[in-house]
Amino acid sequence: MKKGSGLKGFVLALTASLVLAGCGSNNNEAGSSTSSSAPASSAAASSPAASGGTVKVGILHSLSGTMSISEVTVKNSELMAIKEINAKGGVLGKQIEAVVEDGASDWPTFAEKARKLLSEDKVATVFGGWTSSSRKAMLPVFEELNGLLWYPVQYEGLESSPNIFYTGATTNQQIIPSVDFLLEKGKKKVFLLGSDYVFPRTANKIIKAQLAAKGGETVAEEYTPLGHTDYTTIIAKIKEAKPDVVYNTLNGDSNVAFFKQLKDAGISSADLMTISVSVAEEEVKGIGPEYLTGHLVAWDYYQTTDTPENKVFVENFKKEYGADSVTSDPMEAGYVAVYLWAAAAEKAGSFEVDKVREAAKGIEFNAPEGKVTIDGENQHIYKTVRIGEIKADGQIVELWNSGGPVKPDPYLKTYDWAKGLSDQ
Amino acid sequence: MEIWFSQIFNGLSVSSILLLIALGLAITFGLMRVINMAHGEFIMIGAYGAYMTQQIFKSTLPKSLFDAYFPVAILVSFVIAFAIGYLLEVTLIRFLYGRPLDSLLATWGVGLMLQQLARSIFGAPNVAVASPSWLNGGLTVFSGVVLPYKRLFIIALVALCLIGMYLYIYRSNAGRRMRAVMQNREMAACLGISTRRVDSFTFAIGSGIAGIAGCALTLIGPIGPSIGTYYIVDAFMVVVLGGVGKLLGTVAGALGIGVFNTLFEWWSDASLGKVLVFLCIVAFLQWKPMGMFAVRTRSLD
Amino acid sequence: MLSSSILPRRVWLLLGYAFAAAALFSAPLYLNDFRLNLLAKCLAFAIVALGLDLLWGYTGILSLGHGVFFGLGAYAMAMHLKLVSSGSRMPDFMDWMGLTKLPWFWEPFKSFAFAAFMGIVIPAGLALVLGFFTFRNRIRGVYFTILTQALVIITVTLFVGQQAYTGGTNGLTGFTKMFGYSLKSGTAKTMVYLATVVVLILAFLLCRYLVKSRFGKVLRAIRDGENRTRFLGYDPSSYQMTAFAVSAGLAGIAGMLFVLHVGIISPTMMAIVPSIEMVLLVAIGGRGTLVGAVIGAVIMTQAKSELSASYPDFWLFFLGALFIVVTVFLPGGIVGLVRQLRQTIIRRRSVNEINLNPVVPESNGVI
Amino acid sequence: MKSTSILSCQKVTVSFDGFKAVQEMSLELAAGELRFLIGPNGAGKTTMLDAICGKVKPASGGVVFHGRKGTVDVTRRKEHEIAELGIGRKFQTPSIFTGLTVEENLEIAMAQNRGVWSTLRAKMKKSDQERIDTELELIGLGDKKLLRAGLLSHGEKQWLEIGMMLLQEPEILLLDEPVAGMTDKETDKTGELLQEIVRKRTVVVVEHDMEFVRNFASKVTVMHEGKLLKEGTMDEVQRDDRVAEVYLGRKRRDYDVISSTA
Repeated sequence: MKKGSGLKGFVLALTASLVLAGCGSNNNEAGSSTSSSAPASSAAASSPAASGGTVKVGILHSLSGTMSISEVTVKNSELMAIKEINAKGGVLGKQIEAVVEDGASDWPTFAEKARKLLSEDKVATVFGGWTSSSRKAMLPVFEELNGLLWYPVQYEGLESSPNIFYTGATTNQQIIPSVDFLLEKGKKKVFLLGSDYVFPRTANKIIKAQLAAKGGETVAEEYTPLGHTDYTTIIAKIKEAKPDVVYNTLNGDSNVAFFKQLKDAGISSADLMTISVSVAEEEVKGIGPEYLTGHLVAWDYYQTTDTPENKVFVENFKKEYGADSVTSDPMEAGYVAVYLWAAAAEKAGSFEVDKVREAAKGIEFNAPEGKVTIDGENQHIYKTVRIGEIKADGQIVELWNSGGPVKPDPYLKTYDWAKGLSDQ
Repeated sequence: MEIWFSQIFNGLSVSSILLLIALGLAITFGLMRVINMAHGEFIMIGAYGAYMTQQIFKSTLPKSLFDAYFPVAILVSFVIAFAIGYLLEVTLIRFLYGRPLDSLLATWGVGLMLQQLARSIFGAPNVAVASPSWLNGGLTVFSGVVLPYKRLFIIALVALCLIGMYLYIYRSNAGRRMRAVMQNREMAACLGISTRRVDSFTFAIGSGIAGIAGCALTLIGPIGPSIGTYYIVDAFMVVVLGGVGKLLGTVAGALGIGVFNTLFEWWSDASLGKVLVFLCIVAFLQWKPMGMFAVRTRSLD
Repeated sequence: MLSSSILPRRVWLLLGYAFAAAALFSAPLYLNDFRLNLLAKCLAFAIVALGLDLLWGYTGILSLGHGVFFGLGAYAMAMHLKLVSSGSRMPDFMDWMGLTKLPWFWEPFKSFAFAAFMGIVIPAGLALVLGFFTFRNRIRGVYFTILTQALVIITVTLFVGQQAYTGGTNGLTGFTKMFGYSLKSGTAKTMVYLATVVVLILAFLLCRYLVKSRFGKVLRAIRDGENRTRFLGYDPSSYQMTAFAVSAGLAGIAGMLFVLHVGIISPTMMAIVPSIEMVLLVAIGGRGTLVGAVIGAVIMTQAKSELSASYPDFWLFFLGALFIVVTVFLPGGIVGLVRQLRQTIIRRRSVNEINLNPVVPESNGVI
Repeated sequence: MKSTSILSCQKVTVSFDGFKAVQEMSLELAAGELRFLIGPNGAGKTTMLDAICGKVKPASGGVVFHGRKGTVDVTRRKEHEIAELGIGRKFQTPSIFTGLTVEENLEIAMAQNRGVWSTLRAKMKKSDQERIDTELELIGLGDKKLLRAGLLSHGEKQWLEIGMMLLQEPEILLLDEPVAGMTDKETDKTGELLQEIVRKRTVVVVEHDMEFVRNFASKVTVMHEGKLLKEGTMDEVQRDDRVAEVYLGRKRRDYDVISSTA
């Protein structure tokens, strides 16, 4: 053994003790209810820390990394809702204290942070997630520790966990009505274009079944890798296939490249209509409205949605985050989630997860998008579907709506043609 | 027929973009052997340069002059990227010559910081750059085949950059000094060339060209803090495939990847196309480990 | 450091190791659920770091593709867990993607032994194949590093694209059982944690044996002068392939453990950013020293968890700065820094005591 | 008198991108011989060594090695195989492993099975340790065996490398300018070491230092522009006009200067 080993041993011991001591002390702060040899489910969040005059809630979005573009805005609207509720006296007489954590666009980090929020901060509930992957990563943690997650983004459905409330649209509140809308308008030949990940693939599977059942036609189905920026070949394929409409499930930056290059190829919305389900006000701003004018989108909420609640929401939001800021569907869904939780807690008279979940069933709330109701069975919410057209000023104007809130159906059980898509 | 024609054009167009993003790297990596992982971030800097120029034109100049912003933006992007590149060389890169793997890690760190800086200044969401109206539309060759002006413009811009670089490197005194330093640092220093200045200047030029690429890319792609990450690996592939240290190799590499990518994407789909292209590159390097145009040396290691 | 003159260094070293091992083994007694989980994650990364160090610190080959090997190991274990958790049914995502039958290559993963075996063999085998084609053709240094990035892109794109077989971007998740026990129970977690500690110690001992053996000396010789070893009669490519395969195998093992702790694996974990962050673990701790790799992994994973939450903006600046500072000013990482301090102390002391001990062997990276 | 040939190079031609560094060069080595290879800069001496040890592949011609392991044409073999057959090479600049200690350098250079599997299980045998210790004494680095080789002086590095070559036990040793850049004292010591080496094996030395060459009464081969110019004893070579002319590219008068210093 050469010299220096002793020192190395010393460093080793020091590091080990520092790191572990760090952990230990943190543990003490957090309350050692997780005592000695049984570090298990007794640590569950079933006894939320509603100590003193405050109640803790977790906010878990990607504040760094690729997804932060989208998720930061949702975090902002959730914080605004908390501020509003606190100003009105809080929930059950307690002020809400938000514990904000960063999921860092990394799914295992979401799981790690969810665990921290539940077992260390002992929050009453968590608002968070954007991608399905992050939700799927958090789900086992919430089920294991019996926590409560409010997930605010439209997604591909086929899920319903007792520990999650879904305030974004499921497929039958966005995709299916929009395809019906297209068919009604006589757009029967559909070109499916999406980023290569779970939501577009699942959505397109549903669309194909729906088109086949209702006399439409899928002329092609194309996927591009996430972050793909050259769409010339795809556009050549679109020209070749001569569809009536392009159903666009591209994500994020790919939308920018696609719409710019589509316009360059001499194709405007008058020549070929596209309908997008991942382009909201925020994205329109980043693409540039001149590339999008006349194209369609499908959501449940727009900044222009005409309800008294929305006027207040948009006004407050601009006051809080600047006149330039826009509001969009996921932001609104995050905002609504906070209010729904507060209402459920009030109704339950407690912050305990089981009681809140029980009380949440059937709760109604006049949201900026109109009246929403929590479905007691699958824990999604009733939402009004809206097809909108993008205008030159970057705003989206409603062309059509479903007339009233649509009952959520994540497994598409009520659609005959969807039999066999899911056996659950 | 039409499809073939337009696909050949698309292949060329993709190649030109690849070449544009790889040209700067051909200098910093090819000549200086610095694995500049922050190259993508210089592209991003160029893109934001275009955005800022546009904003200034919008707010200070009459609307009629707006279309003139783009040529100005190219210059601005080059200058900003050049300046930041110069700064980076002087403060960091000069410690890293001859340590390629370390330069890779350190510049990755630089890339992270530049991304975060852009996020702090411009915000995380994408920003929009309106393209000048004289670049809208396209050239109709025959019915059904439109060659967008923007694509033609980018091809022309690449050709211009290439000619400029060629003239600079192989036909100017400064270029001769640059090549002398890159080939034999000590000897060049003995001959009275300030190697420090040449190093800084060379690196800055490479960065500046990345800036031009970023500016041009605003015409067809997104502008956000993390756009550099989309281009960086492709850029390295182009340089490695072509053969490090050869400008001609970089051109050939870009053409090869661009054309094959377009073809594969046409025949299969975008994901599979990408996988196939990368597999082809790996296979090609088995055959010619030093790339298409190799520089032979006699040194031991 | 005065005490080191009272006790021989070897004793100090053993004491250090013993203390670290004791602290790790007793962690379930004083850490809560979240902290234990986090520590377990750190230790899994420490195993990758060991393998990367063997490859980079000792052989001089920088792989930016270890996320792939990590991921392959993780997927092997995740496939097993998914099958066990789904019981007799097909995994849910296959159902949704319209598969009617379990794909043939999923079948054998019902066996834990097979899955665990594959979790090592697939990454190691892939590394061997890739190494065969690159090292034998003398593709090395930077070229190799860039090729590993190509490997990452190919693998990630394939895993994302083959959603019916891999779960796509969502990856594999929703594991509930293992060996018939619920993974959620406290005992199961403690057991998995302890298993990780044991595996880490075994991996450490393995690496230690490798670097101390003559094999390890040849690796370092290859790092210093690949062609020179060739003229001594060694075939560097077979050594490089072996080091690469062992390193990939370790990454695979780490991936398997990671899945057990975190409960999810998705293609993003295999991408370029996690791969580079794995390298940073080694760089921070100190390349070329095994303890450094472990220390780097533990400290960095903890720091990321603490700092990224409180200061998300600052975190990326910090991470970027760390890359720069470590590579430019502290190539030896934390261990190197400590060594420098020690040299300074020794020098100062030897001046005072007119220490005539002529040769202070510069520690050369062997633990 | 002619002893058995151990290496015969037949009309070896090496070209780099069209430039012929070595042209139809033939060289015959007898077992146990010490041969000096001299010639002006760019004569192709180093390239000739490169061709023998496999660093470059000849465009044409053959290099046949009659070693212990049979007769082999090494031109189609890989470097490490050639080294294993028994041809050792020392490069002009000291190329030792700077990150290893002096002792470790010797340990891996030592003649042994060089497969991955054997080095994994290799134990330092008592006999091996003794060989290494003997060698350390011979090259005068006994008290520095635990020092990192990168910290040695230039001369010490050269000796270490010679020590490594000796432990490698090649049948033919190719040395490229072993005394370049050394002080007089170091040169002397290197000379002694070489005498030691020559006793046991065939050696080819590329050298510029005439005085050094003169110390060894042995055969000299002169190369010029990639070709064989003259072969013979030092005296024969010195008397040769053509050699005088090409050496430094000058006429007789300059050559006198050389021979006087030599």
